[in-house]
Amino acid sequence: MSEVVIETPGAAASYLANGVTLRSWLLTTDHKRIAVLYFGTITFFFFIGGGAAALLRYNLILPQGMIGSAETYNRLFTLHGVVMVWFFLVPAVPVTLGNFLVPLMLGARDLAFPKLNLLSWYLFVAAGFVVLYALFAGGVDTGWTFYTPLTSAYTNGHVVATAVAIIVAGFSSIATGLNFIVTIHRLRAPGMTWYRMPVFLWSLYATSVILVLATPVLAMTLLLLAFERIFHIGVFDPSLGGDPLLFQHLFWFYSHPAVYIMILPGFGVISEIVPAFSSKRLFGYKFVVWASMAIAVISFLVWGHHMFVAGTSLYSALVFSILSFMVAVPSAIKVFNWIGTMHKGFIRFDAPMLYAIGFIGLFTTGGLTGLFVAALAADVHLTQTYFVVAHFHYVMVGGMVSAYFAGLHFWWPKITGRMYPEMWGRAGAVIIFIGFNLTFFPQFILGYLGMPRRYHSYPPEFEVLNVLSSAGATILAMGYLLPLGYLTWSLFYGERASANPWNATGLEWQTASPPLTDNFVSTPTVTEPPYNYPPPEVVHRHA
Amino acid sequence: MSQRFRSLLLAWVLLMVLLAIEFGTSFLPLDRSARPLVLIPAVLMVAVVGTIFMEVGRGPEIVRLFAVAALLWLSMLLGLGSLDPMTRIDYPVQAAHPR
Amino acid sequence: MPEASLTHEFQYSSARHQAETAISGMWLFLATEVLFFGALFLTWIYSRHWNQAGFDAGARRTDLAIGTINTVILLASSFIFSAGLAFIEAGNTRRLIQCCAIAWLLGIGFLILKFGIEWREDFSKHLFPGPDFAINGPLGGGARIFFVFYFLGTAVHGLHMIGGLVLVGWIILRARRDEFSFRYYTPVCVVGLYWSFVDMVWIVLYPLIYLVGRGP
Amino acid sequence: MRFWLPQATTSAAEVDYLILALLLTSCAILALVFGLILLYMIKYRAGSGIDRGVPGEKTWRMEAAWTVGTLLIFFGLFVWGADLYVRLFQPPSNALKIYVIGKQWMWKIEHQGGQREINALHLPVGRPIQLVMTSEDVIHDFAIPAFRIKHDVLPGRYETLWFEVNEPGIYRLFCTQLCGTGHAEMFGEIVAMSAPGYQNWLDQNGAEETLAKAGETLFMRYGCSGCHGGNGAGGSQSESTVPAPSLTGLYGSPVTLIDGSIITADDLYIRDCIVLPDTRRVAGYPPLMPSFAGQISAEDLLKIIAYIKSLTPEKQL
Repeated sequence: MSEVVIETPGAAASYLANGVTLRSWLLTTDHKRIAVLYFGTITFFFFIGGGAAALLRYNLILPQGMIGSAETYNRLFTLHGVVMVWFFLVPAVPVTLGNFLVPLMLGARDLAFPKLNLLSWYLFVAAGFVVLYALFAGGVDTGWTFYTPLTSAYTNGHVVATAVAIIVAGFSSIATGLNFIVTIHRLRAPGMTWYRMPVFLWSLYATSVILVLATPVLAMTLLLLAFERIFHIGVFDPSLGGDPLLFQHLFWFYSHPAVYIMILPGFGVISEIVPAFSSKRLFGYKFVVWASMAIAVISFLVWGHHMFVAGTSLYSALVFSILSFMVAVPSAIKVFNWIGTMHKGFIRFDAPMLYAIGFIGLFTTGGLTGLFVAALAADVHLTQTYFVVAHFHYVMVGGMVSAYFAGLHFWWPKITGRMYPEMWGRAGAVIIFIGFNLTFFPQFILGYLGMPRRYHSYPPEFEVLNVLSSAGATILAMGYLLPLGYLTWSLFYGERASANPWNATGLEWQTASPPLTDNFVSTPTVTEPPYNYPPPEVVHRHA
Repeated sequence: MSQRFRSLLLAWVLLMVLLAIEFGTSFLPLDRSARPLVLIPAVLMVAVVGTIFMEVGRGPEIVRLFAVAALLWLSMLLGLGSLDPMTRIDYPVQAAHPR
Repeated sequence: MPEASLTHEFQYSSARHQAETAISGMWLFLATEVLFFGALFLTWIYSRHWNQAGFDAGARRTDLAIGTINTVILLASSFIFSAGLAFIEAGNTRRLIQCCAIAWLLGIGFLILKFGIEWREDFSKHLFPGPDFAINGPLGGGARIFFVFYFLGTAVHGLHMIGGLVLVGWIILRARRDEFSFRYYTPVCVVGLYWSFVDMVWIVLYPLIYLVGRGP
Repeated sequence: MRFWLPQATTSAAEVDYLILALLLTSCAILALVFGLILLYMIKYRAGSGIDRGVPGEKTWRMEAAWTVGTLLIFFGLFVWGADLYVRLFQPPSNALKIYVIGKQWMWKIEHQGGQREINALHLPVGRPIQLVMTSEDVIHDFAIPAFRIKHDVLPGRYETLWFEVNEPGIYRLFCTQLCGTGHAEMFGEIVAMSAPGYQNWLDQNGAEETLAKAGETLFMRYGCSGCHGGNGAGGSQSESTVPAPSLTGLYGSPVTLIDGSIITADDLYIRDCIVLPDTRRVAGYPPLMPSFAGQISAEDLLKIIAYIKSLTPEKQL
């Protein structure tokens, strides 16, 4: 793909070897080291949120609830939602894989604003401390959606502290998004035209657009909420002249695009992995690219579909419903293109590819069930039930978390310089796929039968499906603990990785594993389109 | 330099004129729903500051891109955000005022 | 100007590349700020729609004189800072310092008028929408929301002003250390963008607070 | 344990058809996606020696085909869902009105005859029912899965929901909008009865004080009678010197307003006159009526309106 001369790097030249003191990590401005810092933080929050989820599923084994108090249960699902949304799903891929790979894929030395990048990590950690304080010092029981007037006038939880934490985490996201957009515009290597960029960069670009333009609205919304709660004045409280629907509009203006913040980077990861393991060009590159950009825009136009039964006007419901169907089209385009890429390929089934295939299946299911809740009359029945819970977990967990693991395995050799154990990786992918479906598929049926969300206890006719779901959750939990174990093991005992173990294209594979501190020996020049996999007849299995 | 200074000065005078117009129109007996028209001079003032003080026309291409994006997304927020209240009929339980 | 300041950080290909990138970064940051204040503007549109009379009743209690004087002050400050930028483009550091100093003082003047005088007046007239809020009756609800908008809007804008003043002060300090020349003045550009943006926000807030609700 | 919900209303089957259509569309697409993935996984696995031919370069025809295809399917589903939604939320004018008040954490129901119940709603089958709902505190949501319908219940304003039950039985009622600690306890049951059964139930339950009757007491207590007369006959016929319009026969009759327009006095108008008298003053009387906004609870307001509605000319005799 380019004329990079790779000299055998000495150990000292690797970014990991460039200083081992705590200071060399905590004050680093190297995008790769910041990515590693983020890996640690994100993993921590993933298991905090996951632990809460495990307790939720444990509670729901019996109709009357296994955990005694509804108060505790409400606080647990709020903790689960807040941590998973703002401290795992939104930042996960951009701040870890994105931070690590954006400069490498562009052929740049670093992001445009390295200090800002480090600042974003500190903001994130600070926000993390505040949210942990708030959630453990008493917690919040309003759900991650913070609907007023429950939040502003009735609950006695730590709403303000949580809001502050989310605002600070939001600034961290804005810093990351801003950095990516400017970097992609300004720091592309010679010859790296827009249409030579890997789709991962395009989807991070689209993600960043949403991060940068939606997050500030959330900040102002939560500021208004905090103001209202502290001073007892009502922008959102009808008894004081306000309208609670204004809060919902502002909240979903951020939070709907936010689900695309979560899933778009996943699209990018899959678009890298499917061509690499099919040894074939990405089918319809430009369509995939512009589908991402279309999502970045249209995702801002659909937020009202969260409010079809909330009491908005009929016109607004109609407009938001049709726009919601529109936003599904680009996602569908992507799925077809990934399958088109597999057509006539030379498909290898390494762990990243297994995770990616799992992603396509689960995401497609999640996306299609989105049509149910975009269709107005069907939404009336299904919204605010477990159907919605299952729908967004298929997209967010089945989709996004699978994509995160796919990417993590794919670039693991590049990041750490070590191979993960392949058999364990494949086993993890399969266990997660099975455990996930067992956990969440029953919830579609529960939702259709009318079981409401956020119920600490439930009528006995829902028991069988709930037990099934909880049983599946134990398998899913094992599936998530497995990679934690074998990936940690591989850090110390894994086989040393070559520069390009997958025979993949892309500039990141043309430097050493792990990369040099300066990324490249000399600035690469790009002369070829992306995914220029050699014609099938000259493909050799990687040794 | 003096060329630039002169255009800045001109812009400032223009801003003062627009401010005076805005200030003046706010005293016109406009209907309550027509009063947001007072905002028109303000929009022009924003345009003057953006083009002359901030020189949106200078610098790399993406500067314009970012400026246009900001306006586009702002219009999405304000446009779709006011769609619901403008087309909704509420049946309040009682007039909303405290105490 | 020492040659050192013309070097660039390692991720850029040239000093010009770095300068343009910094300016683009600031513009993008300002785009996020537009949406930040945008949420507040939507709150205004939305709440006024349901409470027009209350909003107008609130707006009539605001201090038009101070608001207007402040608008003039801020426009002047932004203009003078831009002039300073024009001077440094021609290499005149002394004039840059003078302009920045005037812009800075005007900014301080704005803050004093706004928070030292106007806010104090508002509090003494019980216009803060707390328990002893001055406007009651059917218009009270709308007037309260208007004053939430007023206090939150001016407070957030004021915080941006303070941030801007710190940045302008930083420019003055660096200019006094003779760090800028006609070849290198990127920080002046970047701060100028921010300072003018703060001005822009006020240009919109001013009619929303003082003018729209004020009929004859 | 059952995996199918009863279709207890006339529209439930229609919603189910829509969901079924969505389900079939999804299954078809899923079968296509999973089928192709499995097929390619086997056929084009790296080890297989199958001839792949020359890979095609042109993709736009395929792209255009599936873009347009999905667009058309989605548009069809939108129209279907939207049409049904519009009908789901437009109550027929002859619907029986029942009042619902949500509060942390219970549902309070009031029938037109003044019968009250908590966390239960008795209603007749075979005629349209319209629920007029409001909340006393936070947002709740009145959801009946067997009717395939739900709507948020907001504080400070009325929302409505209508349906026509065609199958007698007992159905679950849930609050589906998180409303605080007791959210999961805020459920109840809908008892759909035959028309005579419902009448029977009404007769047995608190016919002693109807809404209107309670409203009459309140009419005195809030001082309405001071101007409008003890039986709502109007200021000129009472001992009061204040000229106030007669309320007898007001409901449903045309009213001329000070701006000359003529409107029909409906529930909304009567309510406005009490809490927002300035909005629509009746012609011919000085604007003396004070606003009772903030002084009358939602419940009392319902009763007073019911009383005013009951003031028909015959009743005066």
